[in-house]
Amino acid sequence: MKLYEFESKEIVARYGIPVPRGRVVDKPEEALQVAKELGAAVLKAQVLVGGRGLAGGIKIVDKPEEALQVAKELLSASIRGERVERILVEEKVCIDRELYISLTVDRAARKLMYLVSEIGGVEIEELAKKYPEKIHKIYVDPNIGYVDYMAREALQALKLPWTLLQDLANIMKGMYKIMIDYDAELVEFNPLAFTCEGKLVALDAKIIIDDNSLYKHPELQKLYGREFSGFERKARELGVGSYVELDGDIGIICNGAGITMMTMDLVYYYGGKPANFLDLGGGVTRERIKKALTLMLSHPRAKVILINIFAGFTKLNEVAQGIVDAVKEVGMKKPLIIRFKGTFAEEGMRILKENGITEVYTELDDAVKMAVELARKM
Amino acid sequence: MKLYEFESKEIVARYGIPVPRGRVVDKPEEALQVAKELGAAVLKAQVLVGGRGLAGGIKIVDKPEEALQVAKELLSASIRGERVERILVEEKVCIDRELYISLTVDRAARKLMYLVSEIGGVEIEELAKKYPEKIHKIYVDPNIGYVDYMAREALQALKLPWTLLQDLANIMKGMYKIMIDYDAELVEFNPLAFTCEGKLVALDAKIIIDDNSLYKHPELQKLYGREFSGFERKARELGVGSYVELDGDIGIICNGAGITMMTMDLVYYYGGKPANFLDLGGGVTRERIKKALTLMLSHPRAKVILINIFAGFTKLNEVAQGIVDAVKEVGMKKPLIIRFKGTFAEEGMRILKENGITEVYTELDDAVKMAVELARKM
Amino acid sequence: MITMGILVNSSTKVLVQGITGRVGSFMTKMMIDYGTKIVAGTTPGKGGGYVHGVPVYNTIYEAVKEQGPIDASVVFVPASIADDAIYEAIDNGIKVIVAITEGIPLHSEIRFINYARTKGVVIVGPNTPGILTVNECNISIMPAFLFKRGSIGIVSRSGTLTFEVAAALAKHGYGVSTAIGIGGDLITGLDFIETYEMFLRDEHTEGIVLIGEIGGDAEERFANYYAKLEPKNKKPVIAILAGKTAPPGKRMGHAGAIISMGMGDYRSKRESLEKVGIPVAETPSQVPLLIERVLGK
Amino acid sequence: MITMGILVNSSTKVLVQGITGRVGSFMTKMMIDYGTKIVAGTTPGKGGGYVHGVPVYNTIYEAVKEQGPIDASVVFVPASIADDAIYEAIDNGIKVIVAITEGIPLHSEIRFINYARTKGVVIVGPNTPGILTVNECNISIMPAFLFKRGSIGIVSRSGTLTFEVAAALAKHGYGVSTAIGIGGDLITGLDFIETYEMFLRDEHTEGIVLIGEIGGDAEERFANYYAKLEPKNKKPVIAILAGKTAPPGKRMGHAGAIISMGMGDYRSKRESLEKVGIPVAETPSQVPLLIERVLGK
Repeated sequence: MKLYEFESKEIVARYGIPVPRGRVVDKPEEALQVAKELGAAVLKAQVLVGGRGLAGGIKIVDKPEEALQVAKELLSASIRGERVERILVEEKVCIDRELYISLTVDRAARKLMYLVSEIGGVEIEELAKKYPEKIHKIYVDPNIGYVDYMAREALQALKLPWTLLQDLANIMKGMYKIMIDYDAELVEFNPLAFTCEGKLVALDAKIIIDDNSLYKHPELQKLYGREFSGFERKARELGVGSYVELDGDIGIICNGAGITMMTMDLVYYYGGKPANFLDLGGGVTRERIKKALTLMLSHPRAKVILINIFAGFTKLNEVAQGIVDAVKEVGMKKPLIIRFKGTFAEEGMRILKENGITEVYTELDDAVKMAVELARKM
Repeated sequence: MKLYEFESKEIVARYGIPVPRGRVVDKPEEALQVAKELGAAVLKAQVLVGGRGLAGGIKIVDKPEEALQVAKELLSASIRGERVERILVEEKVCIDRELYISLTVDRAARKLMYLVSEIGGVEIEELAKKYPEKIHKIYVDPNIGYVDYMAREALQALKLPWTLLQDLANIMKGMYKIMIDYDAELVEFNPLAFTCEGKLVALDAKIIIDDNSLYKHPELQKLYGREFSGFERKARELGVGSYVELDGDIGIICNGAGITMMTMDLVYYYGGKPANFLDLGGGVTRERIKKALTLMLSHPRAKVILINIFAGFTKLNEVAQGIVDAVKEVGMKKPLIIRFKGTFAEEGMRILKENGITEVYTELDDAVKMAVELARKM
Repeated sequence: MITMGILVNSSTKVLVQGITGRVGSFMTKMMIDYGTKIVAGTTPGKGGGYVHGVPVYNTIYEAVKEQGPIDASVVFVPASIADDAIYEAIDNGIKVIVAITEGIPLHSEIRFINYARTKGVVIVGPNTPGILTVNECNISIMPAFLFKRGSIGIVSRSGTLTFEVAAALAKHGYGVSTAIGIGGDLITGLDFIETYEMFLRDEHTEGIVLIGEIGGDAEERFANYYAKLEPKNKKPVIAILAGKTAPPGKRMGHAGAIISMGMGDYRSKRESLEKVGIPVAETPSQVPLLIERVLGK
Repeated sequence: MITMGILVNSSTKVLVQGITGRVGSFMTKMMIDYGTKIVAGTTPGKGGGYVHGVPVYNTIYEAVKEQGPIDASVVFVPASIADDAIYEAIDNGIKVIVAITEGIPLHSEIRFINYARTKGVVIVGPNTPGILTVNECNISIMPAFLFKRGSIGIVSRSGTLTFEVAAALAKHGYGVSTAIGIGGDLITGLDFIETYEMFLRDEHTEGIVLIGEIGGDAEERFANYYAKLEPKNKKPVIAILAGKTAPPGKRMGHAGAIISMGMGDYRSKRESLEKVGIPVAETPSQVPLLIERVLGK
């Protein structure tokens, strides 16, 4: 789960890492007031999408009075499709150089890793493509954690004076603590400013929390799902599985992340477009498929529903009954194409057919082709 | 550095581990008062030597009034040579079984290790000799630390009911935290009582702190050296090296722990008895040897002083000058036997001889033999 | 019996951690029915009984004391205490640990996986369907009856897609030596390279199907590695990748299936693999055709 | 030049950590004069200069980048920050770390020694006089001029007593291949068994002197190990032990030299060694006589 910049900075500041003075606001008048307190100010749209700067989400006002108008504009804008509901108003910091530092997970090494670069303010993926030699990596063993020599290596890579060693060490130690205390996947300051006064300040801050650890952090768990769209939120509330909204017209219900993605891919492969990704996970029960299908039958964009269940541990007779339950309850509002394979497939198919559900396949390709064809016709 | 039982229990209680109610006192009247508050009470002499129970250092008073007399006796006693200056007065706990648990360092495995035994109240070394199969070892990786399964293993070894799992887990987790937070070498509860009420209580508690880590714990560092005898304390104040008091009559000054012990051993081997162990450590300076020799010249039991310096990094001309300095300042109160070998040995010997110090040897055996002979004659 | 496959076979003694739970107990029955040597199970505080004839112990220490050394364990305990179970297995000398559990906190995983590696312990998973050496040993929640015995090794980041591929192979007469799910999380105990090296050493495995998906760079790293192998160390590999049409920045079911910070998209993976001569199937039904092509039979 | 000895030899490239300090700088000169290949030194914030002609860097990362891979480092930094220096060395690929520093906190030592072992890194010490392969490489604070080149390996828990033994050997015409101090602390990177195994593999070493002392059970464990060796894996060993007359419960200079909890006394060590055919000298001057006896020359 991504945290907003202002949320990240609240945490970061609590760990003794310098951030610009400022406050988050959701009304233009408040923005004006904060700007007056600060003098020259920066107004930053609080959104979770990346590339905010290029999309006009960051504005500088040299005179506080300008803040009212600028805040009005920002608060009525959308950044890459995301509505701006809050802005962070901060003091304008005099910057000598913009640097990059993050603590992240290296999947290949199975370790944490600091990435530092003397070039900050650009997205790290761009930097990695253009100047890979400008990125210095420092691996962190999970069982040892941060060690002071890492700050010395980072200091050299950042080309900072040795007088800043203790400050940088505190920042890096703080990042590591945040990573562990908050079960984060990423703690990133981009840019980390080397200011005209010769100090280090986290100008931007980004924290991503590991979803699997949210149960340990009730205050964060409450926030989970806030960036979800309508159906993503509904699927979550129903507890039917992982749901991702897409822009096509073929509703998809499968069991297992890989097979769900593959089913999406096959829909595209045969010329269709999926409306969603819905992975029911392992051990699909009658109740779960019923809820999932009921949900998808109400999906405004999905013209047909493609259900692909390859059963190992799951019993397809139960799945069939859940499908029948849903259809009986809300009616077969749109065509259902079903593919069953595995445990009790034949019994499941029999149950479906007895209940008037006839588009039932054994082969995945056949089912997908039929779903695409039907959607095209409608 | 060993902590007293009452000090250990203060720490232990702070980590949520149950200990008997009670208070440490240094006057019989206070003991009486505490006993009155508690009813039946246990009075325990606070000493650092082991085997206190067998030596009569623990007394039970079933009527509080008896506490005055018992406390008087304890406070005027010595336990294995150590004066009793305080007693811990505690509630008498009804014990079902006495158990053993400790967290210690396994030198061979280079790990921490819990030792647990269903037999407590006897010294672990005795237990290890008589019933090694009754001791269960659980190794703790320093980079992982305490893990809950360890409590389950310990519970089984202690033959406790599963209802006590959480209590035991809290005790073991607490022991681990104490070990790390206090840089301890040992945290031991012997016995850990399984009470008549079915609870676990640390009846006795022993913590030993790693001397090398004392600098991190100023409140403990202050206490360091309190169990030292007069000369041990003086040597420490002078900063001349490691000093251990022995009961013979040949004063010993060397550089290096191994060679100092070996010199002691040789003194015995040739029929003498060393008065002390004094290891000056590496890089002996003129000042350090001067202080050390001055100290030993004032030693009441040492009849002769044997100095054995094998110089690598040390310069023997400087050492010789330090010896001469000491003799000039306080006089050659007792015979000096000196063995020099290594860096600038010849120059050192020349300096000594020029200053009237003539018992100077190249071979260790010769020097030791002479020291033993001289001591015997005096 | 001639043994075949990697990591587990007919002589592997298996312990079930969390054997008295609903899933643990059900899967124990399935594994026993397949012929897997389940010698013991654990559930703290419930020792002393039996589940499907398997003795239940309170601790692995006790299980090993009574049953002798145990080769592998399978973990069916909840995510919040899975790490504890895994440490218990590692510290009691178990060398292959199949962590079925989904949803284990990331930093726990990083810690126990690194610890396991320093001890020479293989963690299969977490968040894996498990491992199956056909007709020999099933430590998985896979529908083992779908797998025909044969000479194809399957290494996969996915569960159900593995079944799909196995079924497609069987339909064309291809059997499987071992099928292993390396897990769907951000961090896994095994990667494609390490698993390939095991298949390389297994003389019964003639070709390998790599089932990848978006997220991370395990497929790209495998391609780089494969390209540098000497011909004598090359067994034919074909791949299939899920998530060609997944949008960036969204977690697709698996914690590890996400295109983030410009890394982990389908195209990069596919190009890397094809560049080094590993054909990539577009659909599961193409897998046996590609296998036929690379094996030349 | 024919190389001899264990762990370090004439081709070992050495880094000095804490090179600008008083002791670091002095010992650097001594080691260079002996012929040791000191290629770099580090002191954070003091990079750019030279100490006795050796380039000084701020970080090992920088030193390796400019000088190429470094084989060994020697640590002369204060106890409170020695762990940091050692982690820096390990993480930068240095495989032999000689930790001269005395007084390092126990739990730091346990942690970095375990970490080093998982990385295949050898820690000599801590609290060691160092390691010396005679006429080839001196990474120590030992008076190397006392050591004659020859075929006796010395492994010791003590510093000065090692010099004493080396001098006694030299007097009788015996030279030394490598002399190594494993350290005087409670926990050390190497023990007698591991060091013996290295000497076993070194064809120039014909006999070994083990210098033990009270505290712990490293000598007893070595005796047990030695007793079980096949004859072809046995090189003659003789021992000398310090602390026969040390009182129990007192730390004798070294953190590790203490008889505690009924363990670590002289008698137990001596009896264990003698029982398995390892003669124990009573005085340093007896060492060459015992060596003569076991080598039969």
